[in-house]
Amino acid sequence: MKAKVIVMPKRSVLDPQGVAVRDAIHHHGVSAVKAARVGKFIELELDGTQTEAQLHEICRDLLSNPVMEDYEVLLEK
Amino acid sequence: MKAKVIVMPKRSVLDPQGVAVRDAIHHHGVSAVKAARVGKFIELELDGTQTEAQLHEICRDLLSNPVMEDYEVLLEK
Amino acid sequence: MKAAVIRFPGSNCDQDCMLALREFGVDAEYVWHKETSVAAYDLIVLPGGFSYGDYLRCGAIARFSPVMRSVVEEAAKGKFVLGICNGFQILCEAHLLPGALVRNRSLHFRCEHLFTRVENFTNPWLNTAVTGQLLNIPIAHGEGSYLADPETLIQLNRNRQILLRYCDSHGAVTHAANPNGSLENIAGICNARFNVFGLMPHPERACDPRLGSVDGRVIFESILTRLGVRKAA
Amino acid sequence: MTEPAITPELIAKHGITPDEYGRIQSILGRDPNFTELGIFSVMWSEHCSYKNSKRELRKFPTTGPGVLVKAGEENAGVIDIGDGWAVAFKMESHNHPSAVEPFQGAATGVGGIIRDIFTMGARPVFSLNSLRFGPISEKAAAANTEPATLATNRRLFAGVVSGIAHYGNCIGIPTIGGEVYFDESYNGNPLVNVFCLGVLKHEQIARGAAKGIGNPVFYVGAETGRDGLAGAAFASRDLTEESKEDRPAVQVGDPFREKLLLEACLELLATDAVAGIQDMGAAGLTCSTCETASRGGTGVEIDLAKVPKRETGMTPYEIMLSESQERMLIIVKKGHEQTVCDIFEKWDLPYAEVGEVKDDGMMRVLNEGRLVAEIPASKLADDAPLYEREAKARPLPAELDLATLPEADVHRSLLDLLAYPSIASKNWVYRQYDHMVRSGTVVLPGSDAAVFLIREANKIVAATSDCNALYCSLDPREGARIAIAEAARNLACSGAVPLAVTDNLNFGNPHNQENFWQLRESVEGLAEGCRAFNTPVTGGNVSLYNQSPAGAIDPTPTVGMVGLIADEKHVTTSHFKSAGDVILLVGELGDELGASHYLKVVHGRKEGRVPRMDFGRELAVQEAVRALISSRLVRSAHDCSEGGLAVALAESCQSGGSLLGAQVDLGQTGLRLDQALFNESQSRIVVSVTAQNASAVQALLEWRGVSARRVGTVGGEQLVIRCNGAETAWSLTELHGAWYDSIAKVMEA
Ligand SMILES: Nc1ncnc2c1ncn2[C@@H]1O[C@H](COP(=O)(O)OP(=O)(O)O)[C@@H](O)[C@H]1O
Ligand SMILES: [Mg+2]
Repeated sequence: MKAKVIVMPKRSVLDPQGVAVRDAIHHHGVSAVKAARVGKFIELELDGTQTEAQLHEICRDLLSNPVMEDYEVLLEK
Repeated sequence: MKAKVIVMPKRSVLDPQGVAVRDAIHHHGVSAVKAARVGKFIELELDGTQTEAQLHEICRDLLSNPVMEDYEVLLEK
Repeated sequence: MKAAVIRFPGSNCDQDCMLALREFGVDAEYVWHKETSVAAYDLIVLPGGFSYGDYLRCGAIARFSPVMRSVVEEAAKGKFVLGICNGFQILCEAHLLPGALVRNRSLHFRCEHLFTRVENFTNPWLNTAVTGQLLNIPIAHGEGSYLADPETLIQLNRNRQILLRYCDSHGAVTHAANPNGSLENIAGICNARFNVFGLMPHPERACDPRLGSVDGRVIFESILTRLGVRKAA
Repeated sequence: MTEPAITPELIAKHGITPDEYGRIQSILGRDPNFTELGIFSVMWSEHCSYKNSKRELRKFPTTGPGVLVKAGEENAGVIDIGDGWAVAFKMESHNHPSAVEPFQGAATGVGGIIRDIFTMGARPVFSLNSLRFGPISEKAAAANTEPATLATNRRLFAGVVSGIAHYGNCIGIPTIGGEVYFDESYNGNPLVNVFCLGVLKHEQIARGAAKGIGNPVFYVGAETGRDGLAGAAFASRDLTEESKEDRPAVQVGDPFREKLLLEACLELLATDAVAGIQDMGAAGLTCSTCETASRGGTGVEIDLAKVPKRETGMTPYEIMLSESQERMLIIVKKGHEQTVCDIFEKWDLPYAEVGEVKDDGMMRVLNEGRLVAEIPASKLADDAPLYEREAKARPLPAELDLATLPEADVHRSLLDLLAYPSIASKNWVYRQYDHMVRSGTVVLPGSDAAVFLIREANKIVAATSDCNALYCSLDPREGARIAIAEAARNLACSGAVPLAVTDNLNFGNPHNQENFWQLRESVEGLAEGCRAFNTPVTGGNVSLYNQSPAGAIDPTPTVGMVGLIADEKHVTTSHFKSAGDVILLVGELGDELGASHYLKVVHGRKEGRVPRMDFGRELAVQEAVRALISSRLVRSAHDCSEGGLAVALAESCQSGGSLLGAQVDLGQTGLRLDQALFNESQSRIVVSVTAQNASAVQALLEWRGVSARRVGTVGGEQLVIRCNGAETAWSLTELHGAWYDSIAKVMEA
């Protein structure tokens, strides 16, 4: 059993990495990319004993920083 | 139109960040998480003029380093 | 003999490298990353720093700077290319050197004086040193853990392309002396032709006795000797 | 878009009092609109106007023969260092942002202070950082401390250190020194004070004035976003639980952009194109436009439509109050516009001509030609109300009654002191900082002061930051006097002559009378110190409202001091050099245990009378040691501070590359053993000299009228201290085990 967690910078927060990536892609000659944002992808292997509340707690307290980031969590059986 | 790119450390490569995340989760009292791996999630906003080949090229040459990482790309209309 | 110090946006050891080269009387110039040719130079130095903020991966974006095409061409012709710290990372990303540099095992940036051991002196970069010699040269990096697949590692060892390994003050290559989790304590490697050298320690910071060590000089002295602008001692 | 109506609630929400609102009405001759209200609220916040502290700051000595730019005149003061060269330096706080988001809060603090320095036309060459957190380990915390509080403190500490490392390392400015203390009073309200120093030629001093009617005004650097909306106002309020919800206050630093901005600005300043330059720090575009106009005695008109933006749909209010990082305002000499464009194109940075210098003294803000704000610039910048707050003295603590203090085992006590995070080695911190980039760090972190070779100028400067807030909490005046004296002492030990001071005044809410009294006492104490050491204050920062629900922080007037070392041969470090050298204690043996770290750490008591500071004696001791250093008679010098003589000796045994023991004999002291070893009497320096020179050094000190005693010799595998006929010995491994990895053990557990 797996959980996949995506942590992304909030829209209003500056994402310097995203800007650098977009510019690099343009330099690469691909102008189709209008914007880029860079976040984290975290894969958790689970033994099934966790609760959903626990997962959200981990995401909120450890994996993301709610002041600047949003997260999304997907459970895969 | 969007592309979502997931870049993960190769299985054979030690992922110290993943180990640190797992340990922190255990400290937090959630023992259900057996392992964690940390990679990147990159969201590209596209204007639709790109080709699939271009996308893969960006992923292979720029967004990931095949020595240590694998990537996956998902196109969303 | 002319040397180039490439300046990428975010390079920050460019001035230190220039200073070291000029101390040796080298005719050195800065080359902006938007330039398209380094053909006029005999030695090309990629300095340390945070090119493009180290965003995405260290060296990943700098590798596509206009100047890098020419660096790759000149390296193929046998020109000497030295990459220090971020420069080493760029050389790996540009496939001028095999492998990659990943996040330190401790996840922390580490800056301190350390010892490395000379593993091979029959090359342009350490010809004035002796094998087994210890060099006290500082490191300063967050992503200096050298990584390569097993075949590459065998190749590197077989061809004696590993020039420097982290060691303790007695020269022992131990786990405790490894600051970043590098495979086999690797601190610096060459390509198969020995004209491209990348290392994580900063030899340019160990040339002035006032800074506590002059062990970095041996690298500059060696390459200048090889280039014939300095007489072998 | 309709703007909110100005109601008493809206005014109060902006932190503007009814009186202040009246003042605004009389300045404008009408009611302000929403944007103007926002502009006044940030400019008249404590952070920008110093309305609660300015009267106090006037007590600092600010002039001297070497002062080229005085405190308050520009973004940072400038001091002559000879041969046509000068240094610009300053300290700045980022306490509240770091409490909410430690990594970015600290990172943007570093970015801000670096901009202050290169705005002056100086190339930044190194940084320091002065940090305070709540306790990080159970052992060093009060008995009832919640584990969650410790975990939070560790998270803040780790986040702040990596934020400073991230920004400083990336931009390539070495962080070569600082201080870190831990105390309960900083629970929930850490202090992050950052210092930067830059070098320039006298003729390169750049001014933040909008000079030359008709000159174009350029905006350069990062695009404006909604981040950090009204951060200055945020820093001028108490921290509350809701502060965590103050999301817009989080700014993200981009050291890469700032590196480009730094290089581009210095390249531009080297041309003849710039009439004035000002960074956008707190209060962003608002502060930079009205301050440049006010300094220039001119007006500035800008059109917000031309400002590069990161987000769409931003209102004039948001654009004017945004605190997006890595931006500058440049007044360009007419006809030189192309130079600006060429340089910013080269560095791939956004730039735009956004306005013009006017002759009418107004700060006029347009949006696509439509007027959105119009305020007399100098009134806005300089006519904020000034308050004299009520002060109420806190009684000074009584002398410690030794009879009430059980005598602890000194062997254990020294180890506990060395392992205490405030005293333990800070290598876990500074190893994360690139402290060697720019190839100038002659004395690395770990000694009394950092020493840096400024190659451009061929000058060697020493710098330190100091403040014992435990002293300040018990006696703010004496504590502040000691902070200056200790900074000067650290410079003296390194072989430097003090030049000037920058300070960061960290206090609680000034409306609390005791807090205000602490501020006033501290300022007066610092001022006395500066006069005694002949070190003018060149600038600094005030951070008030440092409180958590549990109360105010201990008063923390941090001092940053810079000195000059005349000759590279005078550079001296604090660790013992070779076996056989003779150890001398310059100064008295001392006996004051009040306010000591021994009391705090071993006995859990924050009390007692703070050690007395006699400036005359202090100066004599410092000058004597400096004279010995100049005569090249000193092998190591280390001052006694927290933990007293025993800690100073133990540190000298192990702060170098290798461990060296010492055999010390204090004889019959007439004091209790713990008192002899751990008292924190001031004006004491432990030096080591070669055996050959020992008598000559003693004679020299005697001739200077400075008391000194020979206390032992360097060497062996132990630190042995004989005192009152008893002998205590610590193995070097034991000392090192306690001191060196103490912080790492807590943080990596
Ligand atoms: N936050 C920090 N960053 C860099 N260096 C630090 C920091 N904190 C302490 N240090 C270094 O550790 C050494 C000891 O610091 P400290 O105990 O405050 O010295 P002192 O008591 O002599 O003022 C100094 O060299 C100081 O610069
Ligand atoms: Mg000291």
